[in-house]
Amino acid sequence: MHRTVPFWQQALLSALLLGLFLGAWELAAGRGGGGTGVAVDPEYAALLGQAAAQGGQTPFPRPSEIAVRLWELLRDPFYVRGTNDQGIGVQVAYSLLRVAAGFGLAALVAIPLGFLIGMSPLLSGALNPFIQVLRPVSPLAWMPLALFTIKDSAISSIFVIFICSVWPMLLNTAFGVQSVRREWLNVARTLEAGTLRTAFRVILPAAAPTILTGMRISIGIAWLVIVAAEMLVGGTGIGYWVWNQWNNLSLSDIVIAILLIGIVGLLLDRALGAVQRLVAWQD
Amino acid sequence: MHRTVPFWQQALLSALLLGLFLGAWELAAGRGGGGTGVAVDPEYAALLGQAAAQGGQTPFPRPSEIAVRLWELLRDPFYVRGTNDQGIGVQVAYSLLRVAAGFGLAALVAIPLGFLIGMSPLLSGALNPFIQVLRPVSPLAWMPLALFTIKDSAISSIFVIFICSVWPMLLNTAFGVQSVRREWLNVARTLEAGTLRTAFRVILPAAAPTILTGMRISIGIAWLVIVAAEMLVGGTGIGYWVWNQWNNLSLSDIVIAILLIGIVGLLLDRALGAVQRLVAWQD
Amino acid sequence: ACGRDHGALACDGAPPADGTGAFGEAAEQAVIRAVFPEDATRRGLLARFGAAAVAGAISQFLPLGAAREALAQPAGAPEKKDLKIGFIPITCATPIIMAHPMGFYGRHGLNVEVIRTAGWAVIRDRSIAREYDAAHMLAPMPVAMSLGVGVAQPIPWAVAAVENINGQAITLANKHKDRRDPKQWKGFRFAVPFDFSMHNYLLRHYLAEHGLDPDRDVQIRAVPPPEMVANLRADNIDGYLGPDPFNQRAVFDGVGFIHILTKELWDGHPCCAFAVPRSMITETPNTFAALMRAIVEATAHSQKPENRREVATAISGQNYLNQPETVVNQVLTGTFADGLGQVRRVPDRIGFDPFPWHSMAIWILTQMRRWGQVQRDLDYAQVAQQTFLALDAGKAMRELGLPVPASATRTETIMGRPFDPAAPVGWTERAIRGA
Amino acid sequence: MQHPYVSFEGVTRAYPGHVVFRDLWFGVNRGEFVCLVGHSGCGKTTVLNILAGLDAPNAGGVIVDGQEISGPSLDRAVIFQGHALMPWMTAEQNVAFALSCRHPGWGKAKLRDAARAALEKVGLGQAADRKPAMLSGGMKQRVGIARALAIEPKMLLMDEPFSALDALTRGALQDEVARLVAEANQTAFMITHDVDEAILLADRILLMTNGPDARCAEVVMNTLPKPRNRATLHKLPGYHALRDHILEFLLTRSRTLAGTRPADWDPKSPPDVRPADAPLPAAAE
Amino acid sequence: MQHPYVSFEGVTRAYPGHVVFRDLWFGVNRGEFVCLVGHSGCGKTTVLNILAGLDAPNAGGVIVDGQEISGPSLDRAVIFQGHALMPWMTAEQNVAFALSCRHPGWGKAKLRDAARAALEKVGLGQAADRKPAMLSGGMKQRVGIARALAIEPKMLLMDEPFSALDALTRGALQDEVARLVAEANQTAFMITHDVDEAILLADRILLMTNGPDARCAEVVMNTLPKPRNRATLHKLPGYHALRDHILEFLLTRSRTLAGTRPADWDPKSPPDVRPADAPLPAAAE
Ligand SMILES: Nc1ncnc2c1ncn2[C@@H]1O[C@H](COP(=O)(O)OP(=O)(O)OP(=O)(O)O)[C@@H](O)[C@H]1O
Ligand SMILES: Nc1ncnc2c1ncn2[C@@H]1O[C@H](COP(=O)(O)OP(=O)(O)OP(=O)(O)O)[C@@H](O)[C@H]1O
Ligand SMILES: O=[N+]([O-])[O-]
Ligand SMILES: [Mg+2]
Ligand SMILES: [Mg+2]
Repeated sequence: MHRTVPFWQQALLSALLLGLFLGAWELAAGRGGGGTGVAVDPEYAALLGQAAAQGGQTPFPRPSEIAVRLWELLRDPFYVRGTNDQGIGVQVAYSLLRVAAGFGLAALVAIPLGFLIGMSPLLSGALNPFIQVLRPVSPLAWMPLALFTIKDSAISSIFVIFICSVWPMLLNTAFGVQSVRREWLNVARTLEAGTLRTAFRVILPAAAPTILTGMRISIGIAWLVIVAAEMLVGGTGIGYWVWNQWNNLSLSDIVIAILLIGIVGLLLDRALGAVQRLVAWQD
Repeated sequence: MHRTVPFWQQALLSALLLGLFLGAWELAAGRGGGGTGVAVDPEYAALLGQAAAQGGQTPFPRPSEIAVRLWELLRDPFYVRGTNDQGIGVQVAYSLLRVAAGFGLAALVAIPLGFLIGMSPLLSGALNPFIQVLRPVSPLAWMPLALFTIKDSAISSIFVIFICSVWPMLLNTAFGVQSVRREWLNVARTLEAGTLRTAFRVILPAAAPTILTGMRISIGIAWLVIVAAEMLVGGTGIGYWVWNQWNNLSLSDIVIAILLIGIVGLLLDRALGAVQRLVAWQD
Repeated sequence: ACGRDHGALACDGAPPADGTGAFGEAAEQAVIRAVFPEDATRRGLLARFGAAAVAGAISQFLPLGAAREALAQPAGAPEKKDLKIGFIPITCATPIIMAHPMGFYGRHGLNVEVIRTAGWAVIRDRSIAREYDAAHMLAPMPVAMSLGVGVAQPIPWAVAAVENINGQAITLANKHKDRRDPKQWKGFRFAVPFDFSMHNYLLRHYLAEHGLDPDRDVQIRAVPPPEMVANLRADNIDGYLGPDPFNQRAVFDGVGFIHILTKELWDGHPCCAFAVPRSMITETPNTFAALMRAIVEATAHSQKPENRREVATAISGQNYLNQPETVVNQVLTGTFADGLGQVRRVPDRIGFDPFPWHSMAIWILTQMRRWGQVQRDLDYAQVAQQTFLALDAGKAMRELGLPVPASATRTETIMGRPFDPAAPVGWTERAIRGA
Repeated sequence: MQHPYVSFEGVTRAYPGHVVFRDLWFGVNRGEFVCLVGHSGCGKTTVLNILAGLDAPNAGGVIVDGQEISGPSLDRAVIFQGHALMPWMTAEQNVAFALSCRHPGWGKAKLRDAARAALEKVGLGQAADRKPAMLSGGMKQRVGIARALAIEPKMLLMDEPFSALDALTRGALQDEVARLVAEANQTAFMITHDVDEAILLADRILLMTNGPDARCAEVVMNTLPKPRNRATLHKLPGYHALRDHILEFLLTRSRTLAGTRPADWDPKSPPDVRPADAPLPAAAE
Repeated sequence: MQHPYVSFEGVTRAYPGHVVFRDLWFGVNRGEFVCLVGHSGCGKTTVLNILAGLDAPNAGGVIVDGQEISGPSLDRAVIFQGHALMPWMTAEQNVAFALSCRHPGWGKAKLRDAARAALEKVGLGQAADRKPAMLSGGMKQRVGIARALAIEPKMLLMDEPFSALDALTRGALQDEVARLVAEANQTAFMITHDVDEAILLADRILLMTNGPDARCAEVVMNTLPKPRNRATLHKLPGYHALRDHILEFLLTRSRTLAGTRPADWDPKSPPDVRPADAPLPAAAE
């Protein structure tokens, strides 16, 4: 169960699976089979001025078409051609900025508050019911409320990121602080270390891996939520980009956006994973 | 740090905090309602909302107003007055049904597949890149694709639940299976237990708590996502209800929906928590 | 593919001008197929001479007119009675909606479920998926779908009837009360319901006429109409050219004011459409006919000023628009608060006229071209004919004793400038001021 | 030497860049109790795992009952150091699971009865329905013993079975294992760190030098009379001599001998010693 | 008895429904090494925690240096059973953390130098930059010792400091602690399960009966000559008598005496015994 398999075997199988999947897709889409069920009469289309070349157009884009489009988008990801037309890189940057703001704010609130909750069983018991009820509330249910009360869409988006990513950090910080080993606290006590010294030199580093686990969950949620929030609020961001491409039903762009969202999400996760490794300690 | 505090103290503090919060809100909302109070043409005023007639904007509802509305909604939660007008209980039931379908499907796929991945380091390595990239993709980015390819909005919503809740279960099952203690496997081997017997009597129960942790995360995500999906696609469900009330700018209903979503989410989490306790084992 | 399935329409390049419409085309098609059973031959002929010419030639020796008449008679009971129709909760959908509580569908033997939907993209997707048998769409949507613009492949839908004319407005946030001149609007963020909407085209035209470049000087984004007020209130947008009741709702909630009614831009412009898949006409002609009659009747009923209050009551409830009745009332009666302290009386603020003028479609096409949504050359008249079913609507109107225009085109007046559908080219340029 | 039940024949186990032990030979006779003593990391567990069939040698082989082994077998039951009970099963279910592997045909009732009987034997009749978490360390290890004995193996393998227990419990269990093994005349092979434990239980004690490249430096014959009992063990004549000999080995010789091989070294027969038969030279009082 | 440095005076510790020990009296003199031996659960850790100031008695008090204690103090350093190093700090940082508590005014460089010096003393100069996870169990415990000694406490408290280590490492560390304590003439109080360890290190050995309601049944005076050395300990005259006396207590009397109090029992002065001074009656060979 813990056997190790050479990396090249895994990579080969990965590549093989990817190849098979893309190949099957290319073929399936090429045959036009995966269509909409509404067979289009090419002559009808011709009457409407469709170029004959488009007779073979398929409803779902083929991987090769997507690759071409991807190349187009990535050749110039940061262009800004007016307010309604900006490169995909610009959109991702907008989303990342919002996530950074909301997530940063959440960390600023959650970590000190989590610390307090972790240290005080009373506070922990008293706040728990509220946390438990608010935690499962969907970000998009918050959005209308935020828009209405905050009256600023930029801050509303950030608030929604905030409110969704605050819970895992809060709970994990509290849990991490609660489960600092008694023996380390005893060491600090026998050394007559003061409250602040104990908090910063013992409890914080001891709880850091747990806190970072919470932050990692949070950033994942924040990234899920930003796309949803931007679809709803619009204006800029990768979520708005998806929304726009959906309105135009341009499937290649949506597939590309999905990939991009996945990859950026993965990178965010990896980045926090790296920080997590930095503060991790082994026993 | 592990001191226990009497329950009544926690409950008292909880109640106190809630009371303070609601009180402050009631006061703040009560004062904020009116505008400048400029006298306007009564005919004109009659055409406006109450607040606008006084030169202001519709204010945020007070807790007491929300309570009244809550009572209205809960008095008859299951009425059906046409396609577009159904009680809040009916909407929650729709959402729960969708979550059950998507989540159930995801479990059916994720648990066996996770088992395979957990048992095979090769498969684990090969599939990992795909899982890592697809996992952070926002549900709502999937939605347009699902609507287009599946061509059924009901199934699309379920698909989106499926795709979002499949990852934690898959990863946790794989992880749980991977980390079954070597010593238990050795026990099985020295007892010459067959593959099936080992899988069902040793690996599955050993991994069950981890699998259930994954399921618990998944149901949380599924519940977040269903609200978002329903807001976007509409028709029925608590998410659609939020959207609908938002359009009517009826904030009382949105606050009630947030509470309801939170409580239902909490109950779902608790239900899986109960199952988790059933399969948990202590060492 | 002529002669197979519903391909009939496709072969009829120039439908007769006498108003026999799609039924006639089907009959004609059947005849052409009977005369030239060989596919290749038939296609060759059609390609060379066009369907009209071929039909004309055939009619020399066959009683084509008679066949058309016979086939065009409404042949009794609808093939499919249980229909689902999607709508967006706005007053543009009034005829579609009020036909439900007020029994117009039932009167024509149909059992219709009207389903409130969250946004235009969802309407489009559920229509393509045939979850909806017919739908409330923005007038440009069936055109775009048929052209394969904004969809993955051409999907032949058509405007069977126009739902409403006028009835839109530009609403601005209250803080802009002192900026009534569009020249001051640089940097504004506007919302329109959808990229393929009259709202988008009208707003762009309006801005361009005042010297703003809609793509550079302002931001225009697609926001589902119901979300517009909330976004305006949240200062997420500065204004919108949107459908009612959301203009009026902004006033009602003290969030915005009505800057201008679209009636003042183009009196009689179309907004929303009652859209059907083209296949419905050939596959379930009786259903189609019944539905047309119901919609046309409902439209006519909604148009009468004396019915407007009753209609407002019928559609304001939870099941339909889910809006305060007074708001819907102000929209439908045209006596409304403008958000600037005035009570205005514009009885024709919104109108209901089902006839799908081809000239409307042609203007829409020029704007698609103008703003880059369509990049190739189009035969505007052809496309208009295929997607705006003036003949079928006219037939239903005639059956209900309503006056039917003699021609499907007319000269429109848009912001004081005449639009001649026969000479549309000037309107495709980004800057038409100087044209 | 008679034909032994188990014989290790020239077994070598190495990891890349690290030879654990090389060319190891020894035998265990039927009914004999052999203990393996040595410092941490010298390779004791590796020896036991190879014998259990859980690990495979790089060279050489292990013959059990005339056949070279190729994997685990129900005939060689293992009592693991960390008890290795399945925590989601009750004590009874743990034993029944083992029984169901030995006797796939048995019904539920029969399995239950046999499992209860096995638990009775180790004095746990009343704790049969408890899960391991509700048992003390000693009770858990008892269940492990019951599980091993229930399948009636030809041989019992034990890897420091009591090292995690406190002194009192450890003593009680040592007595119990001594009794059970004697009753069944069970062949047994046990690893331990505890000199007194080895003296109490073993017929022969294999002393391993420190690793890497460990070897079995000598075989100590335990000639103290049986049955032995923990409370009176230290009063047996020869006990102190035997204990001091082994302690001496662990304290100094295990290290000084490590890596060396005397000129006359024959891996096939490490020297036998019988310290308990001779009077203790220095420590006598 | 001279005026002791530490004196436990009538200390009682009870949890609801469970008296751990009652009316406990004993003293530790300046420069003396006292071991506390008893079975698991009898309350040894509780005694040590009260002495450290980490736990508080329900009745009675502890006087240290003439003052009743009210909490932990830098004057009483604790070496914990599980080493209790902070795993996110290097060995040096662990020691420096303790030093920075003792000397809040010291700068970074001074703390570093002092920490290095403390680690040199326990032979870990070259491992100062490693985190605990990269140290062996023995090295970790050494860092714990260095940390405790670095703050120059007036007294050292140790709770089974070596029980988690293997025999070889344990032996080496015992020798080291013996040396360091002797060098500094450190007052020390240690809990152990290991009889040999107690004999090696202690001047006096307190024997506790099993719990609940445990008591200090007798005080064994260790009269074996100092300095003692692990390798030669078992050759000292009186060693076997001393060891057998304590073993006897642990094997039988700790249980039989539990809960009982003889008629002439004076909790303030449990009987002193000196088994190493008399010849061993039975085990002599
Ligand atoms: N998978 C492995 N890869 C490399 N080296 C290993 C592996 N498993 C064990 N070893 C090495 O083999 C040697 C013997 O290990 P083993 O567990 O048999 O020792 P042991 O005598 O049982 O020790 P202990 O008394 O601590 O249980 C050790 O030095 C260990 O580091
Ligand atoms: N927080 C507590 N609540 C109730 N009982 C406790 C608590 N802490 C310890 N005890 C009890 O006090 C008794 C003494 O515990 P203590 O840890 O002092 O024993 P010990 O002699 O150190 O055992 P060991 O040798 O296993 O370390 C035990 O019976 C234990 O169950
Ligand atoms: O129909 N409109 O969205 O106007
Ligand atoms: Mg081992
Ligand atoms: Mg203890």
